[in-house]
Amino acid sequence: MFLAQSSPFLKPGLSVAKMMRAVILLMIPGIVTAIYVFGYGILVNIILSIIFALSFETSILYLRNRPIKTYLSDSSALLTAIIIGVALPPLAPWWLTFIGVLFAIVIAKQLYGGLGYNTFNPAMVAYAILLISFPAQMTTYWQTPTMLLSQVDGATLSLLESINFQLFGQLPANVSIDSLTSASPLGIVRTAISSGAATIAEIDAQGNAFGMLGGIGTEWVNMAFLVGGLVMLRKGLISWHIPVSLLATLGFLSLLFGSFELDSNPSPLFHLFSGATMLGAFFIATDPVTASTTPKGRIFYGAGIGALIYIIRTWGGYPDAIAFSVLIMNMCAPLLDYYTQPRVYGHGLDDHQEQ
Amino acid sequence: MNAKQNNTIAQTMKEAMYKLWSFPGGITLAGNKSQSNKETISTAKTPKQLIIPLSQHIGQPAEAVVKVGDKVLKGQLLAQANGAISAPIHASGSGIVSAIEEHAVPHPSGLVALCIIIDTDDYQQWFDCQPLLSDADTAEHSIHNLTHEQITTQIAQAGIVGLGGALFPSAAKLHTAEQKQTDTLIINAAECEPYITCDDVLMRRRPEEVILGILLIKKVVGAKKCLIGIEDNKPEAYQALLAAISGYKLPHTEPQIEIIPVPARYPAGGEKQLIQVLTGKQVPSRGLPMDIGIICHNVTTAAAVYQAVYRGEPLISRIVTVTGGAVKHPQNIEVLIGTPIREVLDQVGVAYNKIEKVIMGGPMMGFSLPSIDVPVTKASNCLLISEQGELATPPPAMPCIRCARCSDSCPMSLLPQQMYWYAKARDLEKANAYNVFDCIECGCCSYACPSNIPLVQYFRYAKNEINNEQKERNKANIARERHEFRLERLEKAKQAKAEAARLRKEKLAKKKALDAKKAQQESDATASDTDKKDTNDSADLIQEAIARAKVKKAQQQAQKKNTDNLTADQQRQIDEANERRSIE
Amino acid sequence: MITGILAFVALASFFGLVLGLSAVIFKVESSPVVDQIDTLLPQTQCGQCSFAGCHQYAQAIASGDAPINKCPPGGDNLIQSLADLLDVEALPLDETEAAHSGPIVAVIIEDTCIGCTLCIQACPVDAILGAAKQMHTVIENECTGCELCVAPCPVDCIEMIPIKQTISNWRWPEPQYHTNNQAASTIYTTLDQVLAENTQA
Amino acid sequence: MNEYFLLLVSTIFVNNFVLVKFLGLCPFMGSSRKLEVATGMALATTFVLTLSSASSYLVNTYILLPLEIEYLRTIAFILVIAAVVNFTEMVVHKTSPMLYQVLGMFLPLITTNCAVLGVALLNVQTGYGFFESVLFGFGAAIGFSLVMILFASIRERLAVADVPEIFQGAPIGLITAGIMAIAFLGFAGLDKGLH
Repeated sequence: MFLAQSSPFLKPGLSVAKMMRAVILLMIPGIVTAIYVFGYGILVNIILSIIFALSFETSILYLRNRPIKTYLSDSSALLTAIIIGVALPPLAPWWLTFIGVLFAIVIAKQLYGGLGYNTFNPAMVAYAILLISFPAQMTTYWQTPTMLLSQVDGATLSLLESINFQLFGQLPANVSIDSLTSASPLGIVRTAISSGAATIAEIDAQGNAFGMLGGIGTEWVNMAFLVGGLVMLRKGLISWHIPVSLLATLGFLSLLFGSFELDSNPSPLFHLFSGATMLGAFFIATDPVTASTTPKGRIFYGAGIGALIYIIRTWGGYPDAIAFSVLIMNMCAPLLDYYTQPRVYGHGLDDHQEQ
Repeated sequence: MNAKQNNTIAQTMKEAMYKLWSFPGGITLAGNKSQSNKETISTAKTPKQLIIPLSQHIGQPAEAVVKVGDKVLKGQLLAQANGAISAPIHASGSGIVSAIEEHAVPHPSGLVALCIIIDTDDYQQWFDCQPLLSDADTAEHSIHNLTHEQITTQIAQAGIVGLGGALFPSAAKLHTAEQKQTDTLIINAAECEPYITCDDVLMRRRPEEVILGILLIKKVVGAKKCLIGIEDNKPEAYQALLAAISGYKLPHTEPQIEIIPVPARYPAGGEKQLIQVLTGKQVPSRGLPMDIGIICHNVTTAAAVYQAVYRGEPLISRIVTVTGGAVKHPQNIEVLIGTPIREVLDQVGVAYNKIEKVIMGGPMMGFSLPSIDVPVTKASNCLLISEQGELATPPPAMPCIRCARCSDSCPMSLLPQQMYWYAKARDLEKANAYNVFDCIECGCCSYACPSNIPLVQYFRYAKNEINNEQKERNKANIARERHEFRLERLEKAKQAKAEAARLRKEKLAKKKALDAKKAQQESDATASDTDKKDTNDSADLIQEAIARAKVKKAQQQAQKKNTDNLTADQQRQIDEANERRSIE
Repeated sequence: MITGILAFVALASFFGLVLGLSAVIFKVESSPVVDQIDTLLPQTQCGQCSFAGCHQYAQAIASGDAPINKCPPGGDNLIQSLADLLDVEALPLDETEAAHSGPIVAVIIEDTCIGCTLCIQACPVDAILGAAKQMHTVIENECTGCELCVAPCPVDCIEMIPIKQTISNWRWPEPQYHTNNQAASTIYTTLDQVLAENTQA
Repeated sequence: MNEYFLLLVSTIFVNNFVLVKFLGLCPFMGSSRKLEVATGMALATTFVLTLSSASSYLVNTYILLPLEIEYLRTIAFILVIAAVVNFTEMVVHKTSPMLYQVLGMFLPLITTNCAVLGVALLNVQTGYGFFESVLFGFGAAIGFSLVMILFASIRERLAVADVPEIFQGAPIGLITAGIMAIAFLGFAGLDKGLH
């Protein structure tokens, strides 16, 4: 029998793979800055992560008898891997990456049916699982932001030394892990404020947390991701709803509470340019599969993440909260979609047509 | 007209001060119209055989009024409208009806339908046409003299249907509009689909016909406002219509015809979108434009109305855009309804070896033909003969990544991603809850989808399935009623039977009792005389019954008497009949 | 010990009283579920579910005596809607009975029919017309395709035929080429084949 | 006032009965296939939880304690819960026959829902007063309802996902519940932080 093909017959050459690759391309400024600030460890993380991700993806596709080439070339696993690589501590040992990617690709993505079906952002599932399972490694293996080129006190590892440490756990003689690492700016502020040890002004005086805009070091990374994100917006790769509502809510809440108690609340700029805020706002929260899809839903979704980031950073048990906030809003996305359906043409006209 | 002039006209069109609204979503497409809109309208030859389907409109198929072997003239009625929503079909050429049979028709399924097939002759003699007006009459006055009844009857008899693609019988539409309060007549001249230029060329070459047709429709619906919506990428057509309108000075008391350029963005020519752009109003879901006082007609329909009223000609031909990479000279050609597409292509000149697809209609909403041996119908506005690589063959579909590009481009503000999700899972109830029936199948979502999912087909599938389910449900309800009725009937029959059995039994019992009594009486009779009266009674009864039987027998014999004095012939016939009966 | 028993007796009597009262206040007449199930069933009355008719089957489903997958004419769509209605897992169709393929109707071959009325008696929806010693006809629109009339016919003159596909009952097929390269190519080459034949001719 | 707010935040988010304390998993998994059913179940559970924590407080304070028969507490609470559930069942049957049909066996199952008994026992254990007990029960019920409804909306989507066959249904549901539990750990420390 003749099989009917349905209109339309016009198609522009769009594809999921092209979209994914464009996003990856626009992450490069942020990644380069992150390597510059935190050392080669980030690079090692990303490469390890990509290798693990692609091999997990391939084996699951093989087990499930799916076309491997079609799905591998959609680059979605690649993007997940890169986000995990950037998000992990720069000095993360290889097995941390391995476990993270395992959970991301196998559990959070493929068990749900692969691309398009996962309910939760795979990279964030990985991050959250690692954070609650290996809190020590996840919080302490942050290399002090030292700017590779300036080589302050020689306290950075070279590429080879970094590989040696992350794969085999061997540090160069006379260097200890403590001398390399320090708490993140968000962590420093949180610990000081919640224990009542210091006020914002006192932390500022110590000079190890605040940079020009936000957290010392991380502000540059955030700025680079912001640039990449703005280009994505301009190119129409993502819609404005999620990043704008996320950043606006985070900024508004920190402004609101900050104006009450200046001593214990860092400025909105600090919130916006510390931790993984920009990475989260433009590259993680905008993951279309797990986000809300209606225009209104996307605004609520972004605002929800922004609010949760602020709440958990300020009153919760973790210094940064992108992963938890994104996961919690992932849970709400189906319900948001359901309750924020746009008014369809020709429906509910009575209140509309009276213009 | 040169390009520079065009630009200035386009500029004026843009600057024309009309308050316009806009519709959400939509996509910008390459027009691909310049290939076919330059030349004049050519005329296709009368083919040797015309294949005219009986169903070329929404509603009941027409009923054939000719027989095989009948000689028909051009324009003669072949099949009459069947019911209120139907349209007659006319012979598009003179000749002999050689068959009324099922033949392949242009339809996405590639299935057959009932067609009247005419072997044409060389004379092409017209049937007696009876126009209401002639071109010599001055337009406004003569139209004024016509009654609504006259115009609608003429339109109904000419078999005019919505030629923009809806194929709704125009007379029926006008009839409803007449009864309702209609304040705006919108003429759809947007023609937003790429490649198609038949409306454009019609407006350029025959603007007077269009305007007169519009005046006729306007007269019938009695609209207070008349707007022609035209996409701003058709400066020549705009100019031509303007010039034609200025030829007919309407009295100031009459509502003027306004030509309104609308921004070229697909699907601006969709009825609902055009209404929204021009008036800011929305047609209620599952309602009609009439519900908000608007009636919409296509320019080509207006021209057909002109033909019917001024020439008396029924709708037996239409302008078809033949275009696409495989066509040597893309052009607009006036083709008789029923002409096989193969003959049209032969005449226009097509590189058969280059053909990839033959699409009837535009590339966004048309359908690909399984065969070119199907006739041109009233719906055929465009034949798009694409060559390899012209229309991208979509790569295999990937899973939906919920990027929402489809919902961003949907002019109806639907959520295609959700409808697709549920249509794919066959959760039709949910698909319906997401208003899949409001989908106009414009194809924007499929076009925008980076995963290349055939969304429109999913929605068509879902709609078909839901309708079918509804149909089956109705059928099941009828079946249940019939079944319950049957059970009831059987129950009644059973009760009646039981009742009858009971009565019989009672009677039997009575009789027995009576017999016993009788026996008793007989034995007692000798002994006693007191009961004699009873015995006499029963004896009387018996006597009466015997008498009755005798009378009956006599009557029967009396009836029989008509066979007593028969002729020999009659007797023989009776004997023969009896013989046959016994054999059987 | 005694206190405990007494306290519990008192407590239990109290709750018993409350429940008894509310049982009277919140009395429910009948369950509309049977009717809801019955509306979903195709009403072929074919008895393939081993119940006498659709209503009986609906009652059995409602009371939990029958699984939802016993109705071949309803097919998977019916199972899905029943599963949705009752919030149970959809089961695969129980195909111990003959497999059911597409809608069918009964047609009586008129030359062979002897007019015995046996089929009329078998038809659950009175869709067969005719009288003794006269030829019978099936009203196509009313026939549910239950096949109950086929077996009683002594001369085997009833055939079940699939309903003819026409343009008016044609439906868009579900897209088959989702993530499946092979199916995609079969679709797109169909027209090529047709045209190839045309150009050769 | 602040105290009550914190109690609510704590029971709804930080110590969510389902995702953190892993109580009441039976209805959580059992009747979350459809959103409407889950909403109905959530409502019924909210009703039962609030009512039973109030009545169990009363029974405990005014019957068990004065009579010094605390050792019968568990049985007494089960009696209370069973009565409340039966009452709820009648109400639901009358007001929403469809929900009644759909909840089917799950409604009586609330009786054995460990969350209900858990709330009653935890109330006594922590020594909450009447109002606090009711609030605790109510908060627990809201927390239960929240994750129940979220979970159902996710499962509706999962129903049509291309999940590997052996993981379809309950397995992927449990995995989802696990990831949700991980996400809820993000609220950890919130009650202390807000204090």
